[in-house]
Parts: sequence; structure tokens; C-alpha cells
Amino acid sequence: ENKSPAPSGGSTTLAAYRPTTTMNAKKHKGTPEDPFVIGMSQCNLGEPWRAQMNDDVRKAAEKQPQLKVVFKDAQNDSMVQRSQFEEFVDQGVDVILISPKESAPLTEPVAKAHRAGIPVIVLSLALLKDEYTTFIGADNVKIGQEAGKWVAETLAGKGTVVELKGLMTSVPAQERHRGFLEGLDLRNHPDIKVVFDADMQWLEPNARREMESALATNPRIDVVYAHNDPGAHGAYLAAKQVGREKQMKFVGIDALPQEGISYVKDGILSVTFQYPTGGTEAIATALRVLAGESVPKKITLPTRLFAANTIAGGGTAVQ
Amino acid sequence: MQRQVHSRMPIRETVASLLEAKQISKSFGPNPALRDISFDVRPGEVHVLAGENGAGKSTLLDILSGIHTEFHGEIRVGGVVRRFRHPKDALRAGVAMVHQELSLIGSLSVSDNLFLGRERTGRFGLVDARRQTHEARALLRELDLDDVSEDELLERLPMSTQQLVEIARALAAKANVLLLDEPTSALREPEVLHLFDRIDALRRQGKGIVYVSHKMDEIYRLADRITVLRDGMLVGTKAASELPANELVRWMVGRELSSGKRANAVRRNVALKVEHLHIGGGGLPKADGRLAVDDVSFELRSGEILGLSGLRGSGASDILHAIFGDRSGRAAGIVCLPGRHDDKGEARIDLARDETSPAVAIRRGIMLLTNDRKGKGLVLDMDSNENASLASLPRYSSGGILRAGLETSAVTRAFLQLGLKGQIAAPVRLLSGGNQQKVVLAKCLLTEPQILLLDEPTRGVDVGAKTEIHALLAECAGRGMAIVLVTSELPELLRLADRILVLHRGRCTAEFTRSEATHEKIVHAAFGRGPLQGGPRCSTPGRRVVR
Amino acid sequence: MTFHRLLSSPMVRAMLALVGMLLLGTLLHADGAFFHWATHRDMLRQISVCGIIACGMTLVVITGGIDLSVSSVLASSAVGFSLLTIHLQANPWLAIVLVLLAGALVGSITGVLVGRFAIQPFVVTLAAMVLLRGLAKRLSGGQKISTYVAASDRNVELPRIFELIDARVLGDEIAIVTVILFVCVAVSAFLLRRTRLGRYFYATGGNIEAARLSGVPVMRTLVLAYALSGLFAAVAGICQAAQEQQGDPETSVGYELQAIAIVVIGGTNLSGGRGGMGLTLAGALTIGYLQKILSINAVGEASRLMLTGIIIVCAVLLQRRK
Amino acid sequence: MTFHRLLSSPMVRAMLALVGMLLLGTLLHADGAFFHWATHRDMLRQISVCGIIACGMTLVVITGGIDLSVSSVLASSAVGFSLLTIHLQANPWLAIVLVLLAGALVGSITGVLVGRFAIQPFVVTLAAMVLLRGLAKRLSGGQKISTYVAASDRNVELPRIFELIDARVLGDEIAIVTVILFVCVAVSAFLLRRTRLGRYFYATGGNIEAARLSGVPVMRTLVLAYALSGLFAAVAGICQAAQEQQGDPETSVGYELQAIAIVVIGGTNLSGGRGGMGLTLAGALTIGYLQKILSINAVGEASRLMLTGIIIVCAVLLQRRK
Ligand SMILES: Nc1ncnc2c1ncn2[C@@H]1O[C@H](COP(=O)(O)OP(=O)(O)OP(=O)(O)O)[C@@H](O)[C@H]1O
Ligand SMILES: Nc1ncnc2c1ncn2[C@@H]1O[C@H](COP(=O)(O)OP(=O)(O)OP(=O)(O)O)[C@@H](O)[C@H]1O
Ligand SMILES: [Mg+2]
Ligand SMILES: [Mg+2]
Repeated sequence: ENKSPAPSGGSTTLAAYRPTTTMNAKKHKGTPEDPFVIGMSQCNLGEPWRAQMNDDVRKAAEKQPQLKVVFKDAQNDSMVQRSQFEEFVDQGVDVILISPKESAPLTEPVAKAHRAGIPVIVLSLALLKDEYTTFIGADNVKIGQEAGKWVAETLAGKGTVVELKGLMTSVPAQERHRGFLEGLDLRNHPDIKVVFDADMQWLEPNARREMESALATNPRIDVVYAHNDPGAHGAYLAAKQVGREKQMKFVGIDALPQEGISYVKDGILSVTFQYPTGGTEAIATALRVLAGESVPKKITLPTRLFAANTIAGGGTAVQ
Repeated sequence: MQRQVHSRMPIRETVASLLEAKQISKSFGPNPALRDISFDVRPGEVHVLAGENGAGKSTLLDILSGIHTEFHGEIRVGGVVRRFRHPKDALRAGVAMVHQELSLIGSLSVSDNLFLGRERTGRFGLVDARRQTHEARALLRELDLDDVSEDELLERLPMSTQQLVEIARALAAKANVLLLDEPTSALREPEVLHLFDRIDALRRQGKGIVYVSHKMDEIYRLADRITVLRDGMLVGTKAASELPANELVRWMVGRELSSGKRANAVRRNVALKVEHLHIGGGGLPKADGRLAVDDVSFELRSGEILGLSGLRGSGASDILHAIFGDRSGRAAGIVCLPGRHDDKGEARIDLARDETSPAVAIRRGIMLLTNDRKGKGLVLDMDSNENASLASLPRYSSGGILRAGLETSAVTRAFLQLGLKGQIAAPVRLLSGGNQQKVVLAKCLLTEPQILLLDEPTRGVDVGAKTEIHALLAECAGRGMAIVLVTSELPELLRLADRILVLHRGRCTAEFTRSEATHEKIVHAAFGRGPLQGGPRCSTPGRRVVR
Repeated sequence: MTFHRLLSSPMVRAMLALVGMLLLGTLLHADGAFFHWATHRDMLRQISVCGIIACGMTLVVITGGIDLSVSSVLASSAVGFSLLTIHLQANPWLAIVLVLLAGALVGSITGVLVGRFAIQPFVVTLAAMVLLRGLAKRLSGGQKISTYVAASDRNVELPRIFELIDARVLGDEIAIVTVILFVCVAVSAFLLRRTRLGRYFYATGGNIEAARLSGVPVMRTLVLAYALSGLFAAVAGICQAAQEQQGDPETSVGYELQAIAIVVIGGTNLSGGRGGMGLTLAGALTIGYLQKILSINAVGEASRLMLTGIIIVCAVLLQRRK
Repeated sequence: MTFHRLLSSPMVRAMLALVGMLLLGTLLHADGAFFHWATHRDMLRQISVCGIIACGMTLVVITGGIDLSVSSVLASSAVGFSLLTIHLQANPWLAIVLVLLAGALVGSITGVLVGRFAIQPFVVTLAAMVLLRGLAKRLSGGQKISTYVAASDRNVELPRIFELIDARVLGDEIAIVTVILFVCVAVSAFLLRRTRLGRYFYATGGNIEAARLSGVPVMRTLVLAYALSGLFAAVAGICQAAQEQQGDPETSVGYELQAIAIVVIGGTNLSGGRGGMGLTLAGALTIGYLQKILSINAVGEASRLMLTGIIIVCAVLLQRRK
């Protein structure tokens, strides 16, 4: 996975406005006969969350007859993604949506395209420079903090925690970890202990394996915090095997309908924090760009908390 | 070996032949290997197929046994036209074959090899291991291989034993027609005689046998009829009695051959001293922990050809390998290379301690020709050129970069010397067995060794080439090369060797000079029944156990 | 003397490595965790799926081949099984039969390409690996097949077969999947030791030309080897689905390498003609314990990888022929 | 007849596959994109890194071995290079030399384990693969080594060497990395064709026993083969870092399989003793075009995988010996 926060070096506000694209850069009329072409480069489709993002884009675009979206997936390889991006530029699409695997390798190509007047909307992972039209993404640190807070509250300041981390060489995992510790605030909660943590690389089988070890080495576990819902699910199955699933609460992140949400429905997870894909917003923004309107440099998406009782109501917003 | 006349079924022209080949033609890509050959085998006869290397004998047998499926002409089995799609079909039709290049599987046990494709099965079609073991023992006993355990991995057996296993398997097929392609190329006399008895028995049972060989005495010992091929064409077929040896040779080679003992070598300085050589048995089960080679000592003078003789598994090959530095870990003893006029001081190598390897040996001027050309001699994917030059590449390269000109010229010269005709640049795997052997020999000679260790140097080589090679070896010795010769052919041994050491179960039982040596004496000593006269001079008592 | 002979037996050497691993476990026992049966039970469960694949892999390797497609066959089977049972509510046993047949079929196709058309196993199965991963995604529509039904945005019941396979037996002390593993090992061991086909596997791998000359139906033998590998992969797929309670098209990426590792660390040689199930079982346990020990000690990712590498080398050095 | 003879040459058959791929391209040209040089230029750039690895892989495969560690050597080199140049601001040329030496060293260690201790290449290099991936993570402290410095939360300058390697030459028409690829191919081709070592590679792979008995320094030969493979992997690592403008410990996972695929699709046999660089180059282009064609036509993931599998099989069927 590679979901990530706002650009670290981006001092842009909603007010900040820069003319994005000049009309003559447009290759198509934007009529149902000759629709605008939007190129979408997804870093991989192996992760359900990214498949979801593509679906959201697709759904949103289907409502617009004057839009046509071309999807490419980069097989989780920065180099492939880079050349796909270049292909989009060569083939002259009207807007490029890109959900990058890596910041560094794509910063330059994106900047080049942007200078050439091609609108580029960056999704979920910020680039090193801010030479792009706009960035849309959620804040992993914030989400981590929320999860941390929730755990601290539920434990009422006392208890043992297991953290199952995502691939720790990836920015989102690092941020979800950092945020979590901040939210947990161990300094003020001396009786909360993280008794076991391991890198399960976003993978359910690994999560289950690590959880089994955690259970074997810790007689008492109160909360399991996993960096994604499948991880939490794997942990739950491990606990269920030894009949201890009732003794602990499971917290996940992402809240995809077929994963987190349905796990919460089944009472497997106590809560899951939504990590919005921004697919819908991307199309909306693209339309405004094509219409020549101004768009904010950065759109930060809010997260929502889903618990058994709040699912029906579409979860509760966290601010 | 002695030619005794013995009862044979009279060849009745009337009987229908068991196996009949009509106008067989076969070509590999552009070059033809056989041009309409007709050939048949009748009940109760041994039909010898003779010809030079590359004449097409093996190709013909491969066609008859269903290995080559694309060819022109027809095959009749018992009068019925058959076209084999797979060796299995041939086996079913009652045609079994012993292949020139062994077709056994090293990683399987002896008994598994014997019954491969014809497993003995019991209930629910499961393999009946006990029964197989039982029958395997019987089969091995028939060829008196009692010293071989049927569950030994085949690859751990010496060459000759492997060939006997292959023969045993063909016999076990109980086929009507038996195709034997140079079955004795690695066998010692006792086994050969034993095999011949079995063949006579089969002949009496009215089976048909096709026998390919380059050994004249074998041909005349067995043949009822002889067919000769040359360059893929039929020279003729005659009853053995009507085809005298010199005539046969002319049919094969197209000219007379001069043969005769070589003149005694002029004794020169000692080139190689082997002292108290011991080689561990490599844990063979039936050898009750005895050593493969037990305290053998001898010395060899440059210009001399020393023959090593002994029964199967007597350790001859092991000795050669040990001298060549290829038994490190198993061998102990001293190999000593006294200083030569062109060379700095003498080298004493303690096999147990000093780091030895073939590479080092070659640099010291020693070279070995192994008796397993396919397994240890050739790199089958390379062409003859590259194979021949492999051991002497440093000579044809400067600074690690090859000088193709030097290489090809040297190799071509060697090939001419060996009378190796035809596809020089073809992959060796496509050469006929005998020609492959010549390539290996060329490789050895190109290293210009002072000491040449030969294990079955003329294995599968035709009569013409054989005399050429003999002459060549004599000439090398004349030029001062010291040669150790291990061969299963006593005539060859008697013709070439100045001295002969006889081994029995790894111990040296007798030593003869050329003048003393006779057929009987050697066989006698080989069986370990003390010397007839002139006591064993080399065997010293007291063994050291070596791991 | 006899000791030396003993050491020269591959099985003994495989055991050496395993024992070494156990010793390591007793050293790094993570305050006693290693001495609880639970730990070993979990280890067995974790290694089961890879072990099951390794059974088929062993057969293929003995014929001198290699099968990279197993992980994808596994994924497609997992998806197919979940689709049939969860979404189409098919009879579970019927579903199992269908999936197993499919696995065997796919295997035999690669087998034909290897045996009949003499393409290198590596290429064929690599292609199959890619192709079938695609198929898994196509089948699942890129989504995990779980109790959640996107169409109706509802959760359906999880068929009982899933819990059944994911359950434990013998007083809750051994996982069903582990039992399945042992059954697979037993079956293939029997195949190799007692049947004609087993002999043919060894012969084909040892020297295919000689085998052909001896009348071994080389082609059929190869086809069967790959078919069995596919079959075992399908079994593994069903187990995986049951354990994940869903059919994930992304599951078990890279398991083929693990399976091969298991086979070779056991001591079976990739050049074919040698080896056996005993070795593979030993290899599976060695790897399983290695992972478990590192996991219960919560070793960090980087060190975990480095240790794994080092330990594998040591294990193999330990068991190499003197 | 001569035609038949022609077809029997592996090189010709490798070309067949490549030509087939080009034809496919002219069919699926994605409204003309396939006819722009830019497309081919990008394809070449994309395949360069894998191609460079494939050079070393070819040498190893010819000696009858296999090297799975390349992708991890690549990653560690990329990380090491970035660390030296970006964070430690070392002299780029010095850094290059150091990284290359390290790569060769690592390679020769695996080589020794294969040659001297006679462990199966597959196991050794698998272990090395895992170990070195861990090393890459350890080196990088689990971070991508880019111009962003976490410690000071600032962005430093990107050393010029990066743009230099990532640039294009010949009127901007060919990427430097591609040039590097061609150089690597040329070097290894020369090695195989014209040098004694090359001959020893073939001999060792063809029949190690015969080679040994012919005085070939088998062990040294093997060590050198793996050392070279490590060296090429390091070269690839530097190229990768330059293109990604960072050292990513997770980069190029699975490239080893791609490299092997390139080698075998070229027609080199994994059993060793045969093959050559020409074949590998052809194989690289075949794979490169396959990926490019599917990419410019924006084929969906599932179908892309399935097509890849099918086309690879076809390509190999096309070139198999009649
Ligand atoms: N598979 C093959 N492809 C091409 N040429 C071949 C092949 N097999 C044999 N030949 C050629 O056919 C000719 C006959 O070979 P064959 O092995 O039948 O000779 P042979 O009579 O058995 O010789 P030898 O006595 O040395 O065994 C030789 O020139 C050989 O090079
Ligand atoms: N019956 C047997 N079973 C297993 N190994 C044996 C047997 N007989 C001999 N050997 C092995 O063979 C080796 C000696 O055979 P070697 O080839 O050196 O003798 P040889 O007389 O040259 O035999 P060959 O007739 O094959 O040339 C020893 O290493 C011994 O361990
Ligand atoms: Mg022949
Ligand atoms: Mg011998």
C-alpha cells in the first residue's frame, strides 16, 4: 500500500490559486462524440483500496458523458509508472490522474508535464516538488492519531496493545505508526503497554502468523491495532482459533465496504477508520480544471470512524 | 582368445527370418547415414554387423529397435511389416537392444534399472520390490555378478559392471531378437567368455542375434554370417566361414592392414614412481570394506608403455585416476616425478597430504583418458574442436584471450593424425562412438604430456583406426612419452606393453616383461592364483586403511 | 565407518538441519513460548499450505522439472472455491471436487507443453503462473470473494465447510490443514516408493533419453507429474481459502519459491532423478520452525530477512555431503 | 533443406519470436503510438535494467547455475549508491567504483558457496536474495534514500550524476541506461566468444566432470561467473537509483524472475552448457515489446496478465526445435 499525507513542503492554502491549464492544451472537444480523455495511472491493483479508487473514478466518470477515462496500472513498479505517465503525455490526454507508487521517481516527469501545461492531479501520495495542478489525499498521521486516541479511551488508560504494522518501508505505514503512538500518548498513559508489534506487510496471512506469536507470548491482550482491515481480520482469526477473540478488541483502517465495513457488521472489528480514496473528488476536480476554473492546490480528505452502531448512518466524522 | 569349433545349427536358407530390414535409408538433415540397406536375422544365428567408425551400424540398429522413427524402407518382424513409433513397440515385438552408449539411469539402483519399463508388479499393480530383488539376483548371477549388490546405485559401479548390467537387462527381456551394439567394449576376458556362452545358449534356443563389434577374434568366435557397411552403404553379406579375416578387413577399410608387435623400447630414465598407493573402496557394500587399491608400487620409464591388467573392478582405473590427482580424499601414497633433463628437480606428491587436482597434474605433464567418454570424457554440447582443445587452451590463448587460428590449426593437425574424418565443427554428440573416442584421444595428445594414462584408449574404435592409434602410441613412446595402458583387450596389451602389471582385487599379483607375458599367465594372475613363474615383484604386504 | 555411511544418507543429513533448527529454538525460546505445544501446533498450521504445494513440487522436481505456477493455481482455486460455495451456494463437496479437477487439468496442460512439446518447464510454468494469476483476478473481478456481496451490499452466511477445514482435531491439538498436509505427504511418498509411476518419475528425471529407450512412457509420466502438482496446489488453495475465510486473488504470491526452497533445503536436487518425500517433510519443518522462531521473538523485518538467509545457508552447509 | 538447417539455429528461432512480437505491435499499434520512435525508445529504457541483470544471469545459466540474488543485490546497490552520493555527498565516481566492487564481492561469495562447497545454486542464491533484501532495508533504515532528509526535514540537492545517468544521448533519441545495457551485452558476448574463461563457462555447464578432468579450474570458473553476475546487478542497481532518483530498499522485487525469463525466452537452456548473449538480447527485446504493447493499449490488469502468459507460450512454441 502507499497511501500518504499532504505534501510536507506544501505551504499552499485554499486561497492559493494558479492558472492551471490553457484551453489550447486541450486535445478534445469534450462532447459525447469527442469526449475529454482522462488518463488514470494507478500504481497497482493488487491492493483492494486502489481497486476501490479506480472504481470510484470510474463510477464518477460514467455520470459524465463528456469524459472518457483510460486506466493503466503500473504493476507496483515506479519505472513502469513513469513510462506510463510519459505515454499519457505522448498520446495527449486532457487531464492526468496519478496515484504514485513513489514520490521521487515521478516528481520530475510530473513537473515536466505540468510545465508543458498538461493538468496533473496527484492522488494519495504527495510528490517532492509541488509542480502539479492539485493534490488530493487524506492524512495518515491524523488517522493514526484518531486510532490511538480511541484505543486510549477504550482502555481507560490501562491495558495491553498489539500493533500489526503495514510494510514499514512505506510512508503510510510509518505515518500510521507515528500517529498511533502520538494518539496513544504513552507518557500520560503509563499503564498502557504495546506488548507486541510486527511488520505484517499489509498481508492477512502474515498478520495471522504474527498474531499467533503474539498470543503465544502474551497471556493478556486487550486491543489489536492493525494498519489495515485485512490485518485486523487475520489477527481476529488467530485469536478465534485459541478462543480468545472475545477477550480483545480489534481496530483496523481503510473501511472498504467489502472489508472493514463488513467486518464491523459481522462484529469482528470494533471500529475501523476510513481512508478515503478521493476517486470521486478527483473527477470533480478534473471537470473544474477542464472548465478552466481555479482549483485549490491541495484537497485534504476527512476520515470517518465506523462502529457497529454507526454503520447504518455512514459512520461518524472525526475532526 | 582361443578359437574352438563347436556345434551350430546349420543355416537353413528356407527358414523365415525373425527380423528383416528392406532398403533402409536414413539421413540426418542433409547428410545421409544409410543408403538402402537390406539386412535380416534368422532363427538361431548370430549375424555380425561390421564396419568402420561412422559406417552406420548403430544407426541401423537404432532404426531396428524403434529409436529412429523417420527413415525410408520397411521392417518385417516374423514376416509382418511393422513400423515402430517408440522403443516400447520394438520391445513388445520381441526386439531388445544393448546400446553402444549405455542407456542406464545412474541415480537408480541396479534392480530398478534391470526392470525399468517392465516392473514386476503385485497386488493393485504395485511394484513388488521383493520379487524384483529376487529376480535381479538371479539375473546378476547368470552373468556371475555375485559381487554386485542389486540395490547399489548404478552410478557407483565401475564402467564394466554397468555394461554387464545393461546386457543383463536385455537378456531379461526374453526377446526373440537381440541387438548387441559393441557389448564387450569395456569387458574383461572372463566376462566376455561368459557372455559368449549365454549367446550360444540363445542361439541354440533359436533366437536371432545381431552383434556389432570391432574385435576380429570376437567376430569369428561368434559369427554365422557377417554383413559389412561402409559410409552408410552395404558392402556385402557372407557366411563367416566364406569370409577370411583379411578379406573382411578389406571390405571394411578398403585396404590391407599391417599388424605386428612394436620393437622393444629403448629404456630411458624413470619418469614416474608410484610408492605404496592405497585407495579407499568408497564404501562398496559387497567389497567387505576392502580397499579398491591396496599398496601398489611401480615405476615407469619415459619411452615405456606399462600395461595394467586385471579383472573387472580390480582397481586399474582407480590407479590411473589417483596418479592424475582425481582421488583426493580416497587415496594415499607417493607419486614421484623424478627430474627430467628439460625440467627442474623431482616432484614428490603425497596423495594423502598434498593438494592435488587434474589441473595440477596436467601442468606437471600428466594426462588421463577416462574409460567413460560420455560421462567423463566429452562435453557433448561442444563441437569436436572445442572438446579437443579444452585441456590445452592455455597454449592457444594469450592474456586469457583465445587465438582461434592457433587452436583450429593444432586441432586439425591432431585430427588428421588420428584419421578422424568428417564433421570437425559438428557437435560431438552427433559423431559416431568411435569417432568420439578419437576426439578424446586428440584432447589428451594436444596437452603434449610426458606421462599419458590411458583407460581403454581404443574402446569402440574400428580396426583400421585401431592400428593407426597403436602406431601413434608406439611413436609417442618412441619420442620418450611414458604411457600407462589399461585395456580390456589382451591382444592390444600384448602388442603394445613393454611390461605388464596384473592386479587382483586391488593388489598387484604379478609383473611380466613383454617377452615373459602370455595370455594364460596374465589371466591366471588376474584371478589371483599366484604366479606361474617369476614371483610377484611389486606387491608388498602390510596395508594401511584409507578413508 | 558405519557413521560415515550414515552421514552419507540424505535423510540423516536433512534431519541434522532440522535438529539444528530445534536447538536454535530452545536457545531463542521467547521466555518459554517455544516449549508450549501451541507454538508447534501453529507452526504446523502455518507451514501446511506451502507443505502441500511442496508435495507436488517434489514430484515435479524429481522428474527434473520445476513448477512455478503452483502459487497462481492456488490463488485461482481459492477464488473459484469461494465463488462456488459462498456466492453460488453450491454444495461444498461438489465444489471441492470441481476445484480439484480444475487444478489437475491446468497442471496436465502445462505437463503436455513440457512433455509433448519439450518446452523448458521453467518457461511454461512461469507463463502459467502469470496467466493463472490473471485468471484469478478475472474470476474474482479484482475483489476478494468474502461473505460481503457487493451487488446487494449485504453479508451472507459463511458456509460451514470453511470452519470445518479451519478447525482442529485430536482434542483441539492439531489443525485439519496439518492433517491434510500429512495425508498429502503420505500419498506422494506411497506413489514414489511403491508404484510404477514413482519409478518412472525417478527414471525420467535421472536420464530422460535412457528412460525413453527403456520403454518408459516419458511423456505421460511428465504430464502426470504436473497434473499432480496442480492437484496438490488446488488442495492448498481450498485450505488457504478456508483459513482466510475468503478467496483472495492476491493470496500466496511467492509461495512457489517457498515450496521450492522447502524441497531443496530438504536435500532433493533440482537436477532431478533423486530425492523423496521424507526430505521434503524435513525441509518443510525446518523452514516452518525458522519462521516461527523469528516470529515469536518478534525480530524486526530487516534482521529477520538477514537471519533467514544466513540460517538457510548454515542449514544447507550442515547437511552437505562430506 | 538449407531452410531446415537455418531453422535449427537457435539465434534464428529467437529472432522468429521477436519478429512475431513486432508484428503483434503493428496490429495493436494504439492509434499509431507503436510507430513513434519515442515508444521504442521508452521500451528500451524500460527493459535496460532487467537486460543488464540478464547479462550476468546468462553467464551463470551457461555454467549450469541460476542466480536469484540479483534483484536484492540491485536493491542494496541502489540504496548504497544513493546513501553515498546523496546523503554522504561522496564523489560519484568513487561511489560507483565502491558499489560495483561490493556487488562483485557479494557475487563471488555466493560463487564460493556454489563452487567450493557444492551447494545447489538455487538455495545459495535464494538465501542471498533474502539476506541482501534485509541488508538493503538495514542500510536504508527502512526509508527511501531520496533528496528528502528526514533528520533535518529538508530537501538536499540531487547530485548531477543522477541526471547524467538518467539522460539521453544521440539527439535525445536513446537513453544512457540503454547504452549501458548494450555495453554490458557486448562485454559479456566478447567474454563468452573470445576468451578462455568463456570457453570454461560452457565446459563447466556442459559436463562439469569432464571439464574438471580436462584441467578446467571449475571452482574458479564458477566463482567468476557469480562475481560477474553480482557486478552486473550492481550496475543495474546504479541505473535504477538514477532513474528513480532515490535508493529504494523495496525496488525491483521479482526482477530475478524477469531476468531468467529473458534468458530462457531467448532460447538459452537452464540445464547449462548452451546459449549466448545474442539470444539474451533477443529475449530482452521480446519481453520489452510485449510489456510495451500491452501498456500502450492500456490493457486491463487481469487481461494483461493472461495475455502475457499466453504470448510467452506462443513465443516459445514458435521457436522450439522442430
Ligand atoms: N543424431 C545424429 N545426427 C546427425 N548425424 C548423426 C546422428 N547419429 C549419427 N550420425 C552420423 O551418422 C553416421 C553413422 O553413425 P553411427 O553411430 O551409426 O556409426 P557406427 O557405425 O555406429 O560407428 P561406431 O562403430 O563408431 O559406433 C556418422 O557419420 C554419424 O556422425
Ligand atoms: N561390485 C562392486 N560394487 C561396487 N563398487 C565396486 C564393485 N567392484 C569394484 N567397485 C569399485 O570400482 C572401483 C575399482 O574399479 P576400477 O574401475 O578402478 O577397476 P577397473 O579394473 O578399472 O574396472 P573397469 O573394468 O570398470 O575398468 C573401486 O573404487 C571399487 O570401489
Ligand atoms: Mg556405433
Ligand atoms: Mg577401468
